[in-house]
Amino acid sequence: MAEEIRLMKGNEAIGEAAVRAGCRAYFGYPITPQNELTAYMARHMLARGRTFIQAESEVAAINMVYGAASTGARAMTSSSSPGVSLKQEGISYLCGADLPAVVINVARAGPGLGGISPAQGDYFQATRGGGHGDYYTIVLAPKGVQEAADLTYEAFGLAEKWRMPVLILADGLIGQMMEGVVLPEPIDPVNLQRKSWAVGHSVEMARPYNHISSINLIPDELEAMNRKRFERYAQIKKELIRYEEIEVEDADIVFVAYGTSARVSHGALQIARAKGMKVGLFRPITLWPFPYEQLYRLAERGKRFLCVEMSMGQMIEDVRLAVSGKAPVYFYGRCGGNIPSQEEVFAEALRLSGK
Amino acid sequence: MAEEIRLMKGNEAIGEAAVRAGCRAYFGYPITPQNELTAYMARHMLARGRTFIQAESEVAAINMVYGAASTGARAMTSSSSPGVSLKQEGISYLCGADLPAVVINVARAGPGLGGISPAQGDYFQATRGGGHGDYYTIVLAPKGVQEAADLTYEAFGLAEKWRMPVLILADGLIGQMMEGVVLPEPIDPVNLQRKSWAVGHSVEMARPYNHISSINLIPDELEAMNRKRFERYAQIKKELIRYEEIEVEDADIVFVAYGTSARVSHGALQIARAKGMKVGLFRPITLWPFPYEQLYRLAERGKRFLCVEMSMGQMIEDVRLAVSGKAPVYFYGRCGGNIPSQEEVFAEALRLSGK
Amino acid sequence: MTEKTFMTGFGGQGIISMGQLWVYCAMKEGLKVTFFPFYGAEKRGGIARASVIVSDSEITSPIVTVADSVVIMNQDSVEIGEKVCKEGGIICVNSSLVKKDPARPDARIYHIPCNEIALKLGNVRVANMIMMGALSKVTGAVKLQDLDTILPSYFSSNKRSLIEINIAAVEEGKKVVA
Amino acid sequence: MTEKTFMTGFGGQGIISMGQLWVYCAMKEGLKVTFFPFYGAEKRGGIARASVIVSDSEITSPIVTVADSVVIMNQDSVEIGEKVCKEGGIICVNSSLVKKDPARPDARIYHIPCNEIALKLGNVRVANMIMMGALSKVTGAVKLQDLDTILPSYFSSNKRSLIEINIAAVEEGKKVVA
Amino acid sequence: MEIAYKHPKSLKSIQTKYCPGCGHGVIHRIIAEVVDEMGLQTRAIITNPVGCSIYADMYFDFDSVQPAHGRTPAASTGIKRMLPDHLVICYQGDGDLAAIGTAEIIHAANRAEKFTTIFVNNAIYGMTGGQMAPTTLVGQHATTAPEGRDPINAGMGYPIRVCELLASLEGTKYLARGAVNNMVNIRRTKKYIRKAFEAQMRGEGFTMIEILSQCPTNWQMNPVESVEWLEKNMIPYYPLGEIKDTLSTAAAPAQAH
Amino acid sequence: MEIAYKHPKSLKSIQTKYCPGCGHGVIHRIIAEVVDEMGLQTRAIITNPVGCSIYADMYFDFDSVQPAHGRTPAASTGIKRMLPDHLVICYQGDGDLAAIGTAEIIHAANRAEKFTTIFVNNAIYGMTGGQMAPTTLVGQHATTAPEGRDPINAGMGYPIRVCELLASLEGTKYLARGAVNNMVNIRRTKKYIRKAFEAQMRGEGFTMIEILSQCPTNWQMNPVESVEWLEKNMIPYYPLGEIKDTLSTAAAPAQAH
Amino acid sequence: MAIKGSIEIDRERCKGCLLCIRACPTKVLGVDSEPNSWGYFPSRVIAQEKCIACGNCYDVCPDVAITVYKL
Amino acid sequence: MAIKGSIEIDRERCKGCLLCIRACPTKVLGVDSEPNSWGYFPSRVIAQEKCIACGNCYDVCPDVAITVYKL
Ligand SMILES: Cc1ncc(C[n+]2csc(CCOP(=O)(O)OP(=O)(O)O)c2C)c(N)n1
Ligand SMILES: Cc1ncc(C[n+]2csc(CCOP(=O)(O)OP(=O)(O)O)c2C)c(N)n1
Ligand code: SF4
Ligand code: SF4
Ligand code: SF4
Ligand code: SF4
Repeated sequence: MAEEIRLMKGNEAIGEAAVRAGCRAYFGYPITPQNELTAYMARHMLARGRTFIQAESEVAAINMVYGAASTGARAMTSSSSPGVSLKQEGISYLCGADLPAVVINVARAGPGLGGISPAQGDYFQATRGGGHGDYYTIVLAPKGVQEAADLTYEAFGLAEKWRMPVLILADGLIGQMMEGVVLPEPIDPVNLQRKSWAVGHSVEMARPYNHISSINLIPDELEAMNRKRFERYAQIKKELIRYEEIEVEDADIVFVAYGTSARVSHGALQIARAKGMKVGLFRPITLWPFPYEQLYRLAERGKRFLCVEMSMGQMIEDVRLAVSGKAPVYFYGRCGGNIPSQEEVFAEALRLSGK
Repeated sequence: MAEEIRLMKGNEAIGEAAVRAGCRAYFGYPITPQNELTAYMARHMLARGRTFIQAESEVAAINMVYGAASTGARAMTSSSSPGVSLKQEGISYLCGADLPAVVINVARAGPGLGGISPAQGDYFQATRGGGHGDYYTIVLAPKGVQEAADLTYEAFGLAEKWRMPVLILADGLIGQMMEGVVLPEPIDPVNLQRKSWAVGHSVEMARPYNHISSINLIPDELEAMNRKRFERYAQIKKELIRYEEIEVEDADIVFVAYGTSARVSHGALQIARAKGMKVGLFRPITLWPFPYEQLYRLAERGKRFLCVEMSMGQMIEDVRLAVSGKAPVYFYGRCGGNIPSQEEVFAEALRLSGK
Repeated sequence: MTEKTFMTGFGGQGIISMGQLWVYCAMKEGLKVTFFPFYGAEKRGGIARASVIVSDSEITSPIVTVADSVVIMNQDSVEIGEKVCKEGGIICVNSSLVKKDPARPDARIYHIPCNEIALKLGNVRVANMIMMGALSKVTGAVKLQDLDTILPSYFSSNKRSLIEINIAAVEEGKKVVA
Repeated sequence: MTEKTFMTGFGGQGIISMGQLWVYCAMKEGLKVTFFPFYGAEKRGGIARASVIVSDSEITSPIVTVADSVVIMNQDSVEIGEKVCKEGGIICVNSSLVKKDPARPDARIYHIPCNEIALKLGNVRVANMIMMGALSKVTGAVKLQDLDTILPSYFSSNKRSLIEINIAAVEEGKKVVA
Repeated sequence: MEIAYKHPKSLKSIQTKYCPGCGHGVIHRIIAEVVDEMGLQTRAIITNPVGCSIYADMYFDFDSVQPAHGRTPAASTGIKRMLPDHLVICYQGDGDLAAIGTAEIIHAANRAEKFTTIFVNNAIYGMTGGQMAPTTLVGQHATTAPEGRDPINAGMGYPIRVCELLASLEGTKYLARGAVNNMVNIRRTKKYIRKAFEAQMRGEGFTMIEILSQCPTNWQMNPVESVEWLEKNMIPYYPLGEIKDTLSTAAAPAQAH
Repeated sequence: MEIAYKHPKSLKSIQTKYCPGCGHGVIHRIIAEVVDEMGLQTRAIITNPVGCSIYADMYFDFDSVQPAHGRTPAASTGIKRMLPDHLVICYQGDGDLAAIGTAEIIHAANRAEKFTTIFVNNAIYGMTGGQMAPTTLVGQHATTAPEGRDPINAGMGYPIRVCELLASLEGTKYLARGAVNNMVNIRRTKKYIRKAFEAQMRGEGFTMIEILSQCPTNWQMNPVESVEWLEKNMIPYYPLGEIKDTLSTAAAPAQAH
Repeated sequence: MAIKGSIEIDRERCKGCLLCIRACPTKVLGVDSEPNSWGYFPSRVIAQEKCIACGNCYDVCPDVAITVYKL
Repeated sequence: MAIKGSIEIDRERCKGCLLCIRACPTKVLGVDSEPNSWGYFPSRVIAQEKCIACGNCYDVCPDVAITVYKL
């Protein structure tokens, strides 16, 4: 069968990808700019007899995910910035109990109520854990509708493989924009394997009783649990790092940007190249684990970096950690819901090239 | 009058310092290991006819603070790690609305429910903003009961001066430990000035109506608000950075640690010095703003750093950002509620000195 | 070939559906597309804008800041529309509502009396389709030949009856600028 | 002078109040102090421990990992207590409940039959005060001379009647090791 | 010629962003009128909620505070405790109050907090574009209840009668339900509000006026249809009147005139 | 010689960490007995809450999930929706259920979620050391109500009768209040639990058993005194019995034997 | 004798919801055929003489667009 | 004729709450004067012959420390 291209909003494509990934339960609370995703799940999950609940709050939603995930089912929630803040305790619990789950943040401008336009001001929250304690979640940053669908679909598998939440960090533009998308093969949840670590069906699974929990009041034991988790994190860093490099080979200045700002930077790159400037783009796809080494290697080769974000400067800390003083790192950011234009970014690169 | 030394738990000293700072409203929800603080406030605020509410949750508590702060009153909440996660949305709102407030985190081991023993695993959350959007809060890290009292007392003034929340990042040891403390002069709230930006008493203040809010749907305006706030942040970085240096002058290895782990590192330093090893201690007191430059200057002078934390490594990122590749940064961490012993830390320094 | 179009008007004029149908058709014609709507925060029934790009190669920034073509559906939108148009670009104005031309002597400005033609066709709401037809003609970027297969699934069932008049409107639009 | 003491026993034996009163007195005597309790997570009525430091100079780490003196109130606590004592340090055991000595031939071990003496005084609950008196005597770190002024505010009003017996217990404790 | 009905002083004379026919407008007006009548403009504070009334601070001409979604009762608690002699108006939508803010309203009510909640029940989430609210009627369509609210098969829950739920709490002193569908109900609702504000200023305890209000946009009706739908569907399910009144007898009963 | 009463199979035979006389122990036992009687050990899942019963997973010999404080009903919703043929037991304390988890219990109840909540009302926060709970009686002392709960001057709110509060929600099918103070009430409470579990397995909707339970430690009494205090103070305020029963008529009435 | 009234509609404030038309017991109001600058078709007075100053239109108007006078 | 019973108390499981003593209608139980290994003074049978196997003690025991037999 030829692959059919469908025109979809990012929010809808994420929803459809989740449905196709065999998501059995969606729990969400309305918030702009991700409402189409919740509405999509309402239509398509209910139509398939799967679970859709408009939860009473984001806090309830993430804890419903916790419950569903405990049974080994593929479960998801989505929200936007303020709502994702409310989920931080729950995410910390998912990590502490080693449960898989998919969490979507279609980010908007903050802080506080802020605005409803696209922003990348939740990078710290996503990559450093806005919740308490030592933990990380896998963070994937799509640059468009196709990648939003692909990464969402894949996220469920990653979450199960690594027994942890996977966060898709999109923004209002990715969510609201329409592009053509080829959707992945649907998986019927009934064909997904039951999990040996999950609760329910103990007889069928011929196993002792399972206990899903994150508590341990004995410091040595809790420390051991943490260290084991961090060993897994180390393994993830080896296996999962993903990024895209565009024309970095001969570049003097390399844009570092993810998601929407990477799209814009790519446009700026084209303008620059058209004018003969040697500009490249480094786009992290996994924000955690972050491609530190890859950037370090570029730094060693004498490149300079211009970090482009829709924030006051958050990923730039990872870029600076990556290059570790080996190269200058500059910053260009817009915020408040403003998206930088490719012309602005180009102008900034031009200014730097004179330095 | 001679200064009276009182023997107090850190939790109680924080409470008494807040009362003396003229705190008019305390809102909290019980959680170990800070329950003595809530209980202290119940006794002493109610006895003075001030407001004490055991809120229905941490979410409610931080939003009660938001309300009280809107009137210009000195208001405080306290909690421990999971509860502080739940406050992240509210803290982001306080920042977005430029409201002063004092938030205490007597941190415990995470993630999830974790344990109730002391930990420093909430550093990222505290310094990077666990909530959404671009914002920071001032973060103060006391090393003992006296400093816990002093910093809490001062926090109210800082919060008002800079119109933002101030977070005291303590841990279960600081909260539960007893030490002698000399308490600051009590301020009667009735002597505190009314705030021109606050709601209430518009006639007495002879001002137009005030609107406390963090929403702005016009990106350019929201961006301008953000940039103004970041100018204030830049000013804070100039004025507020605080740290303690102990025997760093001739040191080859400098411990970098805050709060409890700094106390322990100081002990390790004494052991090392007794054995003739040149070891120093750099203790950030303000975790935000972080003393980047001060550390950089030490790095330039060829020192090596051993970051000691009760976490899997969080502040170390700031240390690495500070030294920017100029010096090696090593790490020694315990977690899960374990506190490193001075002997362990010394042993680690010894190991490094051989490198 | 890349055609970046900036569409602007007020809520209710069908800016969003114009942009969506434009990229639907483009996709059917084998092009890559992006469509990004923006609703003014200022007031309900306020501004409506769309960044619309069709291209035969990968599209980078989906935000149209320098437009090859600009669609201006009402007078209030002239100010933003004239700013966004590239040097020597195309500007299609709905001359039924826009009485003062964009101050862009370098641009190729087309005047399409969309509301009037739409009223003649019997429904003022197809003004946007007239404009889309014109845009197709003047840019040549999207042929709009698959509208008849697209519209039935685009419209909800209770609006199916409007398919014919919409297609007629597009054809009218093409003719006006022919 | 710095005296680091590690106190250990089971919940209900008054480890916490022994530690607290020790540092209260030390403070009155002009010393710097830290007191950090630790309650076992294992079960209620389980272990109770305290890191207690008194010193005439600033105290760095408040955690006692190498103790100058160790107080062991019950048999179960011997294992942890004997580990924590420094080379040649002091170990005070409640010989009423500890039947097997700590395996620390290097240490100065004192045997104080706290429960028995306390029972003789009329209240088994002052066993901890007996121990504290002994500790004062053998370490010399804290004189405990201000107990009579401290106890009235330390005890809640309904326990005031116990002040005398507590002070008597401390004195008894001092005597046992004299 | 004498002016019989005109714009109240406490309401700014600007075009609101509400949709045509939206009930928020009338509710704003009657609140402002009561504030004026009681001479409280300079001592009134409104907490404007996250919802369509987010811009209430642009319309009411007195102090305002904008808290997080659902947390208006918590914020109002903080405000009123600090300013007990001010009139604190906690304005909330049904998503704000009955979904995300359930705990906050119940506990503020139970603590007998001395502010007044104005609870606008339009049976839908307005601002976010028509999702199901806790008060959405069974069978009513919403973007998140595409086949209508279905408590049985989809487990979407039943429409919650908030006044009745809160009535069992001892802290609630006055709970009334009005509507803005017609003049009689609007004037009666205004009386309820006045009674509640007066009780608040006397410091009596928690008071709340629930107001049934149309949302033509998200009900996908024109304004006139929406008012009729409200009358035919909402009023029968959400009975109007004073649901609970344990105010001191000093207080006169609220009557429509 | 025949064994008349012995340790149930679904309860592990280990020493619990509960204080002497704590009511949680009896409640655990009767739950386990009902699970055994219904033959559901292999299909039972308990959500053990943050509170003194945090270690319930060590005592019950079947699957368990430990959610965040107060969110047990949300987690149970997720579990039961995924495993509709399992017995899901949502165990909660009064802080967990009636304070931080207010929104979650109300909405799970309103959605008629098909799990059973066991609500242990001991009028205090046990695990954290005796703070005021939403169910603490007026005048009762707590660390955060040092002079006793004072709804009037300190604005601490009134003790909440949770069954009565939930009764107004259509999703609640069976709400009963028992106690563990004596044999009669314990056996009656067990009947309630059985009736609720049976209703759950028939898929009838939300069921909850509130159980008045002593916390000698934080009430600062010995166990016998605490049981007497419960009888004298709690039972009069929290009436025992089946507060709401709209189960299908197939279900037999719960009687003490 | 019945009270006589008259009303004034702020055309620019009016959003054309027509609730006042429904509310008016004496049918004073109708719809304008010209839109205002927001694009709404406001209500307008079509039978001023019938007005009894009852204030119904004022009361139901969500936009406080009507002023009512007693003559 | 009344049922005859006998009970067994697990001394180590018992936490000495004494609720069983209060519950026993025929006063079969009393407190032990020797603590168990947890330090609790458990209840003990002082009048086995009076036991009627009613199960009251079993029912109120929070620690499931009692087994009841029918003779
Ligand atoms: C934490 C959080 N969750 C969700 C939202 C998105 N949101 C904005 S308004 C709203 C609900 C509005 O509905 P309602 O309270 O009924 O008021 P109405 O708009 O109908 O007046 C929601 C869910 C938000 N801003 N913050
Ligand atoms: C978010 C969060 N807030 C607070 C706590 C601390 N906490 C643990 S148990 C508990 C309350 C326990 O009381 P209750 O639910 O009545 O159960 P009980 O212990 O009395 O059985 C609290 C507040 C926590 N763990 N997490
Ligand atoms: S969406 Fe509904 S509630 Fe919101 S302004 Fe429009 S009509 Fe009013
Ligand atoms: S504190 Fe209270 S509820 Fe907790 S185990 Fe002890 S008696 Fe039971
Ligand atoms: S009710 Fe008001 S807004 Fe509506 S049509 Fe009449 S005057 Fe206009
Ligand atoms: S009820 Fe149980 S735990 Fe309590 S004394 Fe009797 S046997 Fe022991």
